[in-house]
Amino acid sequence: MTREFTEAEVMIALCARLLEDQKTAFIGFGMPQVAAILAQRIQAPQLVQVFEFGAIGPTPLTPFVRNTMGGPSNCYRSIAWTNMNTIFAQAQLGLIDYGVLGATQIDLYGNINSTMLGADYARPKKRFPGSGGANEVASYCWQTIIIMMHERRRFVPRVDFITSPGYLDGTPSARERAGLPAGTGPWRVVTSKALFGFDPDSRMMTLLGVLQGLPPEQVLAEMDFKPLVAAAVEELDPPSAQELRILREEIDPARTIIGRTGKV
Amino acid sequence: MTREFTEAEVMIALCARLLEDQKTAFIGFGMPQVAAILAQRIQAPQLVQVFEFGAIGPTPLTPFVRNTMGGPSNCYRSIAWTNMNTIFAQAQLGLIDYGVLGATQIDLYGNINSTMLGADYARPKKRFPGSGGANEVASYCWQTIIIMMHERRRFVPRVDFITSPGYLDGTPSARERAGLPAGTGPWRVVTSKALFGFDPDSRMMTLLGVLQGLPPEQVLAEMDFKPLVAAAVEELDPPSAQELRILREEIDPARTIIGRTGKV
Amino acid sequence: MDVLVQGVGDFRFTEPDAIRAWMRERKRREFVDKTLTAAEAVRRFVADRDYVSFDFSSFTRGPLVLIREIIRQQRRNLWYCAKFTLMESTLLVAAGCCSRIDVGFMGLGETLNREVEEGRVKVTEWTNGTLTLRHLAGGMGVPFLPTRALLGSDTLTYSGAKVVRDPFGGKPVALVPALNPDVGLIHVHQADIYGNARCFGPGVSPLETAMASRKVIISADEIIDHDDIRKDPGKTTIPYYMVDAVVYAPFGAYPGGVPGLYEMDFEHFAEYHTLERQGQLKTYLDKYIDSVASDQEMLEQRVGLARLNELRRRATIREGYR
Amino acid sequence: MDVLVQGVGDFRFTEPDAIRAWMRERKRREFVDKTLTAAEAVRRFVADRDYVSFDFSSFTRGPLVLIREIIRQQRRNLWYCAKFTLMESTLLVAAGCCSRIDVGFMGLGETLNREVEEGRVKVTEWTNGTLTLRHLAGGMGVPFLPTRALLGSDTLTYSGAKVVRDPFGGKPVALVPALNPDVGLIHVHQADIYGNARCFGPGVSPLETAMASRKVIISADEIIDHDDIRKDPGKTTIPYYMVDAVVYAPFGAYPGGVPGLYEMDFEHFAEYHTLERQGQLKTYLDKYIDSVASDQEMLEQRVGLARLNELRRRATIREGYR
Repeated sequence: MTREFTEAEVMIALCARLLEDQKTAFIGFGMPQVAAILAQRIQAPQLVQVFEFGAIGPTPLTPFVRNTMGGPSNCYRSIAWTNMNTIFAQAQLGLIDYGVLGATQIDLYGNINSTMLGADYARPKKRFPGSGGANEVASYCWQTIIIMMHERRRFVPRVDFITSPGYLDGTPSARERAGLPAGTGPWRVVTSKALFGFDPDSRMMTLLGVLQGLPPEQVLAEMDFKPLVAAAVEELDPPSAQELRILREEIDPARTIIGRTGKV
Repeated sequence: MTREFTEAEVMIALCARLLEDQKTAFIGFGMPQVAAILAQRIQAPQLVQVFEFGAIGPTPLTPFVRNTMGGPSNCYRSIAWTNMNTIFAQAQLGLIDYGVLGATQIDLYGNINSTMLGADYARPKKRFPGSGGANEVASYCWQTIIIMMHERRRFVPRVDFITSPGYLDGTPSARERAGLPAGTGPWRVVTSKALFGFDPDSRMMTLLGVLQGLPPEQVLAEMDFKPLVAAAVEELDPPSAQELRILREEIDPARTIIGRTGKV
Repeated sequence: MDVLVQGVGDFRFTEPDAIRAWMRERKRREFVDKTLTAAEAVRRFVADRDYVSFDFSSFTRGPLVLIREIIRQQRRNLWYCAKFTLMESTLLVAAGCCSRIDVGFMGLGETLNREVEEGRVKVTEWTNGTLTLRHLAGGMGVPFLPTRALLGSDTLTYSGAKVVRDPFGGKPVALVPALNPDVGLIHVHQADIYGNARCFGPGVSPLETAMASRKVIISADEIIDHDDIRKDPGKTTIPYYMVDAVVYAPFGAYPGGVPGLYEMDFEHFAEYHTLERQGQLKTYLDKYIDSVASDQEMLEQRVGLARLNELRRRATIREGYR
Repeated sequence: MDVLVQGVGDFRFTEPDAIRAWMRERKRREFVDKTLTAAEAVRRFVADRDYVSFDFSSFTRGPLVLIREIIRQQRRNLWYCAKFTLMESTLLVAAGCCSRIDVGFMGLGETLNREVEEGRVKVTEWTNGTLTLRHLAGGMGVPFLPTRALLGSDTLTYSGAKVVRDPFGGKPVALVPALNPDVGLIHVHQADIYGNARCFGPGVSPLETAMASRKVIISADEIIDHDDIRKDPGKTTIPYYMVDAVVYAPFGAYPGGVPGLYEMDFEHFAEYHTLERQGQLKTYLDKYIDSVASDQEMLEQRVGLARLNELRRRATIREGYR
C-alpha cells in the first residue's frame, strides 16, 4: 500500500491524535488550528479550544479559512467570547491542559526560538516575528505540544534565543527556580518524521516514535543533537485514509495549510 | 420667612450645589445618592454618576428606592454597566472628578473613620461596618466631599481609626509620601450647619460657610477641635423651595433619607 | 523585596502553584450535568472552616438561597468575605455559622458590630475594592496585585497588605495578596446544566469570584439550553469549567431582586430590620430557614405566590437585562 | 524592592501620577460631538514620535483606516506596539513612519525582519500577553502588574521587565511596567457621537487600550444614537470620556473583516503578500494610500462597490454580533 501525503499532513495528524476529548487546549496560529479541528472531527468532539484573542470552546467552521484569527468561522459557536488578558489569566491559573505551538528552532531541553538566529542579539543573522503568545502558552499550560518541521537546522543543541521556555538548562527544577508554574513544560514534539517526549529526570528530548517505514537512524541523522531514545520506539501510523479525507475534503480543500512542504 | 426642613435636607442641598454639570462623581450609598439625583434635577443634568458596583452614568429613576444598590431604578439608562474592579481602576487612573461619601467621624485633617471607636483596636468601644468603598473613593477621586451630621462627637481632633485617608498628619505632602495619588484629598465637608474646606498649606479644615441665621460661634462650639475660619465666612442659603419640592415630591416622598433627624 | 509597611491582620493566602494543582485536578473539563438541589450542593461543596465568598449584594442578585441552605445545614467556623454585604453576613453570624470576617463592608445593623465588640467574631480590615482586587489576583493566578488604595490609613495597618517601593517609578505602592476562597457563591440570571452562566446588569465580581474560588456553586433563576449559550457567546459571564454545581433556584436572590426578573421585597427587609433591631434574629432564622425544609417551601409557605407574582410585576424595567 | 533579574530593553514608562494629571485635564467629561474625519483625527491626535497602540488584528476589526491615514500624513519615528499585528506594522515601517517596535508578534512577511536585521528598526522584546498586560496596568493606574510569563527566557532579558521575589509566597515573579500609549487606535462596530463604543465578538484589549491611552481615536463602522447606548448599557465596551475622536468609517477595517458586518478580503491579502514578497510594498502603498485622498476614495476607486457588497454578503454568520 502506498499513500501519498505531505509533511504538514503528517504533523497535523500526529498532533491531532494527542489531543484528548473534553480537555482544554490553547491553540496557536496555523497548523495547530488545523490539528485541533481534526481532533474535534475524530476522537475529541468536545475538545475545548481557546485562542489568545479570547474565544473559548468554538467549533470552527470548515473549510478552514487561512489567516482567520478572531473571525466568525474561527469563533463559531463558542461557549464564551472574552479577551486576551482574561484568557491568559485562565491559563496562568492552571485551567488549560494543552498548549499547541509551532516553532522555528528547538533544543535538547525543549526551549523554543521564534525570535532570531545568531550569536549577537544586537546583530541578528536572521530575525523572526517573535513570541506572539507562545511564551505565555509554554509557561502556563500543563502539557505543551510543539509542532516542527523535521530539519537539522531546527533541532539544535542550544537555541540561539529562548523565546519560550522549555526545561531551560535541564538542571533539576530549572523552571521552578525561574519562577515558572510547577509541573509544566514541553510534553511532546511532533515533527514530520517522529514523535518526541522528554525524560522526566534529565529533561532531555527523547525519541518516542518514528513514522512507519523510516529507520530511527535516519530521523536522528536529521538533528543537530542526539536526543535520548526510548527503550521501545513506537512505529507511528501515517495519516489514515479517514484523517486525510477529513483534512482534504472538509477542513482544508484549498491546501493552504496541509499543502505545505514536499511529499514525505 | 420661616421654612422648615430637616438636617438631612440641608446636607443634601448643600452637597448637591457643589456638583458641577458634566463631571464624573463617585457616589456612595445613602445620602450621596439623593444629593447626586438632586444635582441632576437642578444644575447638573449631565453629572456622570459612577457606583462601586460598576454602573456608569445612570439617570436614576425617582422616587428614590431606599437601599437600592445595583437595582434597575438605580442603574436606569446608564451609559455602561461594568464591575467593581473596572470602576475602581478608572478612579485610580484619575478619571473621576468627585467622590461623595458619608462618614461617622472626621478630624482636623479630614481623615475619616467608619471602622471603630476606642483607643484599642482589639477592644473596640464601638464597632462600625468598615470602609466599604470609601477608602478607594477618598484615595483616588480628585475632590472628595464628605457629608456629616454636625455633632461634636463626630468632629474630633484625631480620629480613633483612619478608615479612609484625609491629609493624614497634615505635614506637607503627607498623602504623596504615603504613596497616594498626587493632588487628591478631601475638598469639602458638608454638615447640617456648615460648609468646610481645607487650607492649601496647613491642610487644616477651614470653615467656609454657615447656614443662614446660625452664628459661626455656635457652629464651632459643636466641634471637638478648632478649625480655621475663612476670612469671609459665607452665609449659606437654606434649602430652597425648589430643592425642597424636588426632594419631597419627586425624589423621596417616603422621606426615607430626607426625613432623617430632627428639624433644624 | 523590601517591605516598607506591613499590615498585621490575619489573611488567607495560598501559593499560586497549589491553586494551579487544584484547578488542574478538580475543575472538570467534561460536559456533565452539574445540576443539584441547594441542599445537595451545600452538602458536597461547603465544609466547616471554609473561606466563603459571595457575589453582589443582599439587595441585588445575591445567592441568598445558598446562604439559607448553609445556615440550615449548620456549617461552622466559616471565614466570610464581606466585600459588599448588607444582610447575609449578619445572618451567618447570628446563626452561628461564621467566626471570622474579612471586612469590606460588614453589613447593616448592629448585630455584627456587637459580635466584634465582644470578641466573638474576628475581623481583618480591607475595603470593598481591595477584597475584590484580591479575587482578581486569585483568579489571575498571580500572588498579588498592586493598588494605590489603603496607603496612609489604619485600614492598611490592620489588613494583610504590604507596601513596597515600585521598582519602576520609585513610589510606595500597596500589594494585596491573592485570595482563593474555598467556596464562591454566585447567583445568575441564567445558566445551562454544565455551568455556563450569564448575569445581566452591572456586577461586583461574578467572573473574578468564579475564577478565584476552589469550589463554585451557581444558583440560577433560569436554566437555559446549552445551545443558547453557543448562539450568543458574548453574553457568557462564567464558562462551565469553573463551576462545580448549578442550583436551579427561581427567586434564589429573594428577598433581594434580580434586575429584569423581580424586584426586592421591601416589606420583607422591613420585617428583617425590625427583628434585627430588637435582637430577635432567631425568630427570623426560624421562620425563613429552620422551620422549612427548603427555599421552595419557604417561598410557598412564608412568602406566597401572590407576593412573588407582585415582585415579578414590579420588575417593569427590562431594557438591557436580556 | 530587590530586583533579581532585570531586562535590558528600552521601554516606555510614565509614572501613574503624570498619567492621572493628563486624564484629569485632557479627557473631556462633557458630552460633545467628537466626530471627525480620519484626516482631521490623525492631524489632531497623532504626532511624530508618538507611541501608538492598535487593537485586535489586521484580519479582524483592526483600525486600518487610521493606519492608512497616518501613512498618508507621513508621521515619523512612531514607536509601535506590535502586540498582535500581522500587516499594519509592516506598512508603517515600509512607509517610513515607524522606527521602533515593541515586539509581541511583529507581523507576517520578511520586510520587517530585514529592517530589524539591518538595524533600521529598533525592537524591544515582549510577548502578546505581556504587552496586553502592560495596557491593563496603564489602564488601572498602577505602575506595574505581576506575571509568571517571561521567566527563564531570553525574551525577559531583552524586555523591560523586572523579576522580584513575591513577598507573600517567596517565589520569583516578573513585573511588567505600565504602558500608557500616546495614541490608542480602536475600530468598533458601533459608536455614538460622544464616543461610547461597542465591539461584538472576542477581542484583544479594546477597553484596556482605551483606558491606558492618552489620546484615543475610535473608528466605527456605524454611528448609533446616544439613546441606543442608554437602552442597553451592558453592550458598551468603551465609555465616551476615554475617547477623543470618533471617525465614521464604514469598512474601516478593510481589508480585514468585522464580525457580523463584512468578511476580510482574501484577494486583497493575496495581492499584498505577493507585493510584500517581491519587495514592492511601495506599489501597494501608492495604490491604496498615497494616490487616493481618503479611505472613501480608496474603497470606491480601488476596491469598488461590487467587491464591498460581496464582502458584506459573505458575512453570513451574525449570531452573537449584535
